[in-house]
Amino acid sequence: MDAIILQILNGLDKGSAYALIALGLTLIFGTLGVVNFAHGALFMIGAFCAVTLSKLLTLSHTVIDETRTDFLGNPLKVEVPYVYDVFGQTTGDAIIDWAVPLSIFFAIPVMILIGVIMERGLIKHFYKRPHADQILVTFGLAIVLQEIIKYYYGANPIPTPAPEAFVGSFDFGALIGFEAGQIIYPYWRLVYFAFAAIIIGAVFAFLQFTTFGMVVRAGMADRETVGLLGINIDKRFTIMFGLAAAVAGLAGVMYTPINSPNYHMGMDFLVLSFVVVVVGGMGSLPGAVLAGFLLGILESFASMREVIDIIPGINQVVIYLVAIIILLTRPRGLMGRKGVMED
Amino acid sequence: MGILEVKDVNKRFGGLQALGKVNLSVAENTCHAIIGPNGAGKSTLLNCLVGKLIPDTGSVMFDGQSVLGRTPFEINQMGISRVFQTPEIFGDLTVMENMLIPCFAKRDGSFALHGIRSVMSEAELRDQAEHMLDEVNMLDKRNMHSASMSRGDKRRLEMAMCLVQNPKLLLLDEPTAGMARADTNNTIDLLKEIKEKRNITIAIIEHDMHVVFSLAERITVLAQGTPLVEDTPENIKGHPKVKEAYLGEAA
Amino acid sequence: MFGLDKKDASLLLIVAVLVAFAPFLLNPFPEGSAMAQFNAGYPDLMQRFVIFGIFAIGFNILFGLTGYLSFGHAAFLGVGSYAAVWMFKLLSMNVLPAIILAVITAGIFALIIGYVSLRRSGIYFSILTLAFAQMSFALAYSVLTPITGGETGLQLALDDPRIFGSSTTAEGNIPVPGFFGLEMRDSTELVLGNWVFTFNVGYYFAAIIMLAAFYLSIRIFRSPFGMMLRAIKSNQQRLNYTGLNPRPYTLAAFVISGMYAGLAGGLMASMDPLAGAERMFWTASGEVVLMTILGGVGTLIGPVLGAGLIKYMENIISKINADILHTWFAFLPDGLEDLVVTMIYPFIGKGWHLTLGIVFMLVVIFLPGGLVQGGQKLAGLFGRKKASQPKNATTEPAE
Amino acid sequence: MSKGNLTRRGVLKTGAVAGAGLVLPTYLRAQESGFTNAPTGSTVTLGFNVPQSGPYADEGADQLRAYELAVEHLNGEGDGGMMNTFSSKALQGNGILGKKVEYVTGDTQTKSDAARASAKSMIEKDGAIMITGGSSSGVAVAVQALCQEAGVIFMAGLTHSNDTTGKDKRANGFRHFFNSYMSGAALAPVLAANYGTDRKAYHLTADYNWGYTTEEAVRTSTEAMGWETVGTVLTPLTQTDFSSYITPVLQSDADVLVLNHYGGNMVNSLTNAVQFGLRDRVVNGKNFEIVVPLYSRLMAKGAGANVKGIFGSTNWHWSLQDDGSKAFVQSFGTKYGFPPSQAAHTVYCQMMLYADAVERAGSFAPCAVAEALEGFEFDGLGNGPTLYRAEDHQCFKDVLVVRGKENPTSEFDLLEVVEVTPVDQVTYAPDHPQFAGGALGTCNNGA
Repeated sequence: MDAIILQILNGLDKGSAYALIALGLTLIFGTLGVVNFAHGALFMIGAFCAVTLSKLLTLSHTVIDETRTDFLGNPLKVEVPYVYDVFGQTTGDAIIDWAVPLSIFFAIPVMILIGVIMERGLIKHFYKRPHADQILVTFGLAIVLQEIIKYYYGANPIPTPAPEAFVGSFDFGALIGFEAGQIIYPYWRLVYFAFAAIIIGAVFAFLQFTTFGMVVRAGMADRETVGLLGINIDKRFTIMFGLAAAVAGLAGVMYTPINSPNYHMGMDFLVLSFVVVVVGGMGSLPGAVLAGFLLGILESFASMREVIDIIPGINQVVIYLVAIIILLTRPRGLMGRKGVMED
Repeated sequence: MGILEVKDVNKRFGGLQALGKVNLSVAENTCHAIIGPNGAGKSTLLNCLVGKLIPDTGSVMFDGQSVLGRTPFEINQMGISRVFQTPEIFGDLTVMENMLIPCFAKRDGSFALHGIRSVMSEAELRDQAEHMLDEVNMLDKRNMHSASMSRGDKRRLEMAMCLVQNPKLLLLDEPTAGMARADTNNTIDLLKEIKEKRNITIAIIEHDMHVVFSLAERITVLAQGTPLVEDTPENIKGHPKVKEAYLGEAA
Repeated sequence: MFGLDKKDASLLLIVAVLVAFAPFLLNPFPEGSAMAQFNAGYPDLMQRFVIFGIFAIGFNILFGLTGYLSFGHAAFLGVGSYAAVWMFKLLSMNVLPAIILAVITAGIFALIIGYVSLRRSGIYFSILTLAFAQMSFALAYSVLTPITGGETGLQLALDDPRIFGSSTTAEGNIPVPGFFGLEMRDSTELVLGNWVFTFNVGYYFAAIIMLAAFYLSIRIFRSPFGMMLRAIKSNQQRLNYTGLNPRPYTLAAFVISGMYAGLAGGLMASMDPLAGAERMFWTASGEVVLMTILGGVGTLIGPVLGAGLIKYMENIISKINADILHTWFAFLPDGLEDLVVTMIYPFIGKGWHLTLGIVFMLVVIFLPGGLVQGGQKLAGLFGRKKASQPKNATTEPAE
Repeated sequence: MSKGNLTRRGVLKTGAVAGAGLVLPTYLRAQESGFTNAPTGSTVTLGFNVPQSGPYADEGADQLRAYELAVEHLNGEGDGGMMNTFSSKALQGNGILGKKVEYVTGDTQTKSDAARASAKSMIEKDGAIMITGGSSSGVAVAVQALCQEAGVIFMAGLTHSNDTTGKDKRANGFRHFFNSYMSGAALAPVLAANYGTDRKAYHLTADYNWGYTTEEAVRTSTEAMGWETVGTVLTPLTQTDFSSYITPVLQSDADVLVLNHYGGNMVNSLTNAVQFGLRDRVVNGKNFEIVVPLYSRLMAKGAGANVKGIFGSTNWHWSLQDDGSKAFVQSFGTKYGFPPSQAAHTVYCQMMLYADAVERAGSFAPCAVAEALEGFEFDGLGNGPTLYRAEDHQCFKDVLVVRGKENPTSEFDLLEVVEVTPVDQVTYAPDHPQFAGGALGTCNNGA
C-alpha cells in the first residue's frame, strides 16, 4: 500500500513536468496551429535561467591564499563572490542558496521576451505554411538554441541544488495515518508538484475568467470567426506564445534541483511531451494535463520490480504502449476535438 | 418501387430528433427534389443515404440492396455519386487527373494495384475522361491545376467527375449555392441536358426554388425532420401546408 | 525511354550520370590542398549518400504522396539491418540474400505497424508510428540484446555458424560481405596528377540499386497508384465518395516505403556489417523527415538532395578542427588569423550541429519548397537572362 | 603560423606518382607496403575519434586535449610529459619512426553508427594508420571491429564493459582502461572493510551491455565477501527521473544501493537517491550507503555535493603522487589550466604506448605493432607497473578505489583516493566466465 502511494506521488511529480510542458505545447497548437519542436528548448532555457542566475550570484574576484596550494603547486587562488562584498558572507550565502527560487523572477521576463521574439521574429511567418515547414524550422531553432547553451555551459550537467531549507523529506505517511517514516517524500518534489498545480490553475483561471482568455479560447475553437469580429487576435496570440514560453521556462527553473540541467534536457522531454499532448487530445488543455499525470503515474508503476518481473522491459515501453492503446480506442485522444490536426 | 427507398428512418443527435420517421421513394429516371427550411434535416438525410451517418432505425434500400452499414466508397460503387455543397475536388491534381480517378474507380473497383505502368498509358480511360470534359465544356482546361480554377469551374468539374462514373443515382447538395444567376441558369441547363442524354436518377437538395421548379419532377418537403408532403411541383406550389411551413416564410 | 516521358527520362539520366561520376564530382580538390577537406569522394560517405538517398526516396513515397507523416520510419531501416546481419551470420556472406531478407522483414514489419497506425490520420498517425519506433529502439537496446546485440550492436563473430561459406578466412579473419566474389570494400584508385579518385565496388553496387529504386519511384509517381496517393493527400473525402477505399492505398504506400527503408538498412549492413539500435531512435526517424523536407517534399529528386546535404554536413563539417582552420588562414597576420578562427570555430567540428540547425532554418525560411525550389529559382534566373520567357511554374507540380 | 598539419594520403607523398595517371587497385598498393595506409612521406596520420556532440562532448573535448598534448610531446615539443617517466625509452621526441605525427579528428556522437562512419572517413579519406578514442563501450566495440576489418590498430579510449576485451575482443584492438570485473574486484574488499560483510545490496542497473557486466562483476565480488543481493532493477537508458526506482529501495530491507549507471544516468540517479534521504537512513541498525562502481570526475561534477562520501572506482586520478602522474598533471595543467580527467589520461597513455610499440617494432604494420604491444610490461605512466596481456589485449594495473571528498578545495577536487588496489587482486584468467565467448582472431594488416 505504502509502495503504491509512493509511486503515485512519483507519478504526480513526473506528471507535473510533463503536464507543464504539454500545456504550453497544446496552447501553441490550439491557438496558433503551429507544431513547435522548439518547445523542449524553452524548457531547457528556463532551467539555464536558474543556472545563469546562480552563476551571476557567484561571480567572484580572486584572492590569492599563500597558505594553500593548487594542483600544480602554485599558491591557491580563492574565489570570493561579489555578493559577499555587498551583503556580507552570511546574507551572501543565503542569497546564493536561494538562487533557484529567485530565478523565478529572473526567468519570467526573460522567457516571455524570448517567446515574443520567437513568435514575432519567426513563428509568425509560418502560420500559413504546412506543418512540415513548421517542424523543420522549429527543429532547426531547437538545435541552434541547444548548441548555443552547449557552447557557453558545456555538455555536462550542472548541479543546481535547492535551498538548504528544502533539503530533506516530508513525512507524508504520518499525515494520513501511516507509521512515521513509512512514506516520506522530498520537500522540493512536493514544492514542484504544488508549483505545477498553481501554474496550471493560474493558466486555466486566466483563460476562463478574463476577457482576454475568452477571446483566446474562442480563437482556439474557431479562428476565422474571431478574426472576422475585428478582434486583433494576432496580438493576443503573441502574448499567448510568451505565456506558453514562460510556463515551459518556469517548469525548467523549478526542475533544476530535481535533476541537474544539461543542454539536451529539452530534447529528452520533447518526444514525451508530444506524446502527452496527443494522448490528451490535440487542442485540449485539460486533456494535456490529465494525460501528463496519467502517463507519469503509469510510468512510475511500470518501474516497480514486481511489474518488471512479470513483463520484462515494460518500463522501457510503457508510455508508448499506453499511448498506442489510448489512440486506438479513443480516436482523438482523451479529450481531443474533432478535426484538429487530423490532416 | 423506386430505385431509392427510404423507410421509417430515425436519427437522433443527443436530445435532438434530426430525422423522424422519414419515408421517401425516388423513382427511376426522375428528378426528385428535397426541400425544406434550414434545419429541416435535409443534409442529415443525405448523409444517411451516402453512408456518412447511420440511421438509428429504419432502412435505406438502393436498387434492391440495403446501404446501411456500408462505407461511402462501397455505396458509390453501388452507383450513387454525390456532389457537395462546396465543390470537393482534388485541388492538388490537374483537371485531367481529377477526371481519371473516378474512371479508375468505376473500372477497377474500390482498390486495385495497377502496377507501375503510367497513367498516360490508359488510353481508354483518357478517352472517357476527355469525352466527359468535352461534354461540360472544360476540355481546354484539362491540364490546369484544379485548385486554381473558379468556383463555377470547380462545380462543373465535380459534376463531371460524378457523371463520368455513369451513376444510377446522382445526389446533388445545393448545386447552385452561392452562384450568380447566370451560372445558376447554366447549371440548370447542364443538368437538364444530362438528364435527357443519360438514363439517370437525380435527387437534389436545394434552397433555390427557381432551380427546384425548373428541374424537379417530384418534390418532398421536409420540416423538422419529417416529410410534410410529397407531390409534383405544380401541386406543391399551391399546397397550403407547404406555404405555411416554408414558402410563406420565404415569400 | 523505360516507359518514362521525356522529362522524367532526362532526370533519371542526369541522376545516373551524376551517380556514375560521383567519385570525380565529389573529389574536386587536389589532395593536399587546403580545400581537400571538403572532398567527399571516399567510399564510406559515397555509400552513405546513395543509401540514405534510397531511404529518403522511400519515405517520400509515403509522406510526399499521401501526406501521412511517419515519425518512426527508422525502425524499418533498423529491422532491415538486423535481418541482413543475421543472414550474414547464419547463411552466407553474399549480400543478395541479406538484402532480400532485409526488404521482406521490413515489409512485414511495416505491414503490421502500418495496419495499426493507419487507423488514425494526421498527428495521431505520426505519434502512433513514433511510439512503435521508440518501442523498437528501447527493446532492441535492452531486453532484446541477445537478438540485437544491444548497446554494442549486432556484429559478426569468428564463430558464426555460416551455412554457405566458412566462419573465418584463411588468415583467421571474419569474411567480408560480397556479391558473388566481388567484395563490397574493394576499391580501385585512379591517380591523376594531384587528384586521387576512388572507385569502390560497394558504392557502385549501392548506386545501381539506388538508381533502380529511383526509377521505380518515378514509375510509382506517374502510375495510377501514385495518382491515387496524391488524391489521398489532396482530398480524402472526395476519394471516398468517388468509390475508392483510401486505406489499402495508404497501407500499400506505407509498406512500400517501409521496404525502401529495409532496403537501405540491408545495404548499410552490406557495406558495413554491423547493426546498431541507435538507427531506430526517434532522432534517426526525424532525420529522414528533415532530409525530405529540406530537399523538397513530394518532388522526385528533392529527398536525395536533402539526404546528401545532411550526410555531407555530418561527415565533413564535423571533421574540421581548429587546427585545420589555422592552416587555412595561415596567410593572415597572426592576430587577424586568431580572430577569424575564433569566429568560425563555433560552427565547425564539434559545432556542426549548430550549422545544421542554421541551415534548416535558412532553407525553410527562404526556400519554402526545399532545395529543389532553390534549384528552380536558380534555373529560372538563368532562364530569364537567356530567353526571358515567362515560366508557368504553377500548373506543374515541382519535380 | 605553422600549426599546419594537413592531411594527405600516404601514396601521394612520394611524388613519383604525381603527374602520371595510373590506376592501382588498392590491394596492389597494399602489397607494396604490406598494410593499410602505410605512411610513405615524412609524416604519419593518426585518427582521434571522440564524442564531440551529444552528452559526452565534454569528455571527448578532454580526450582531444590530451591527444594534442601527446602529439606535441611525440614531436618533441613541450616538456615531454610522461615520455620522460615512461619505462620504455624507445621514443626520441622526433615523431614516430622519425615521421612527424599529424592527426585528424572525428565525432563519434556516442553512437556506434556515427562512430564507425567517422572512423571510416579517417581511414579511407585521411589515411589514418591508427584510430583511438571514444567514451562508451558500445562505440569502442563497434569501432574496434571496424579497425580489425580495415587492418588498422585501435587504441580504445574510455570503455569499461567487460565485453571490449571479453566476448567482443579483436586482435587489432587494445584497451588501457580498466573494466567492470576490476571495479568489482577492487571495490568489494574496501566496501567490506568500511561497511562490514553483513550487508544487503540493491542494484539499479542501466539496461544495456555495460550495465549488465558491471552489475554482474560487482554482485559476484560483493557476494563473495558475504553480502546479499536483495534486488536488482534495470533502468532504461533514456530515463531522466529515477524517483520511481528509488522509492522501492526505501521500502526494501536493503542497506546499500549500488548504482550501475554512467554519465547522465549516474548524475541523475545519484542526485535522486540523495534527494530521497537514502544517505540519512538507518536500516538493519546500519547506516544506509550508496556505491557508484564507475566514477568519472567530469560527470561526478554534475551531481555536485551529492557525491560526498560515496565509494567508487576510477582508472586514474590527478592527485596521484607517482612521477608519471605528476609529470602528466604538470604538463596538462600548464597547457590548459586545469587538471586532466581519467579519460584524458587513458588516451594519452594509449598514444604513448602505440608510438612506443611502433618504435620498438620498427614498423607501422599493425601486426608488428600488435606483437610489440602483446605481453608488454611497462611503468611510469601513472598506474604503476602494467602489463598489456597478450591473450586479450587488456592492460593489467592497479585500480583506484575513490570516495567523494567531503571538503573539496576546488571544483576539480571532488574525489579522494581511498585505496590503490594492487594489480594481483584484480587480475583474472583470460577464460574467466565474465569474459567468456569470442576470440581475438588474428591480427589484420589490411588488404
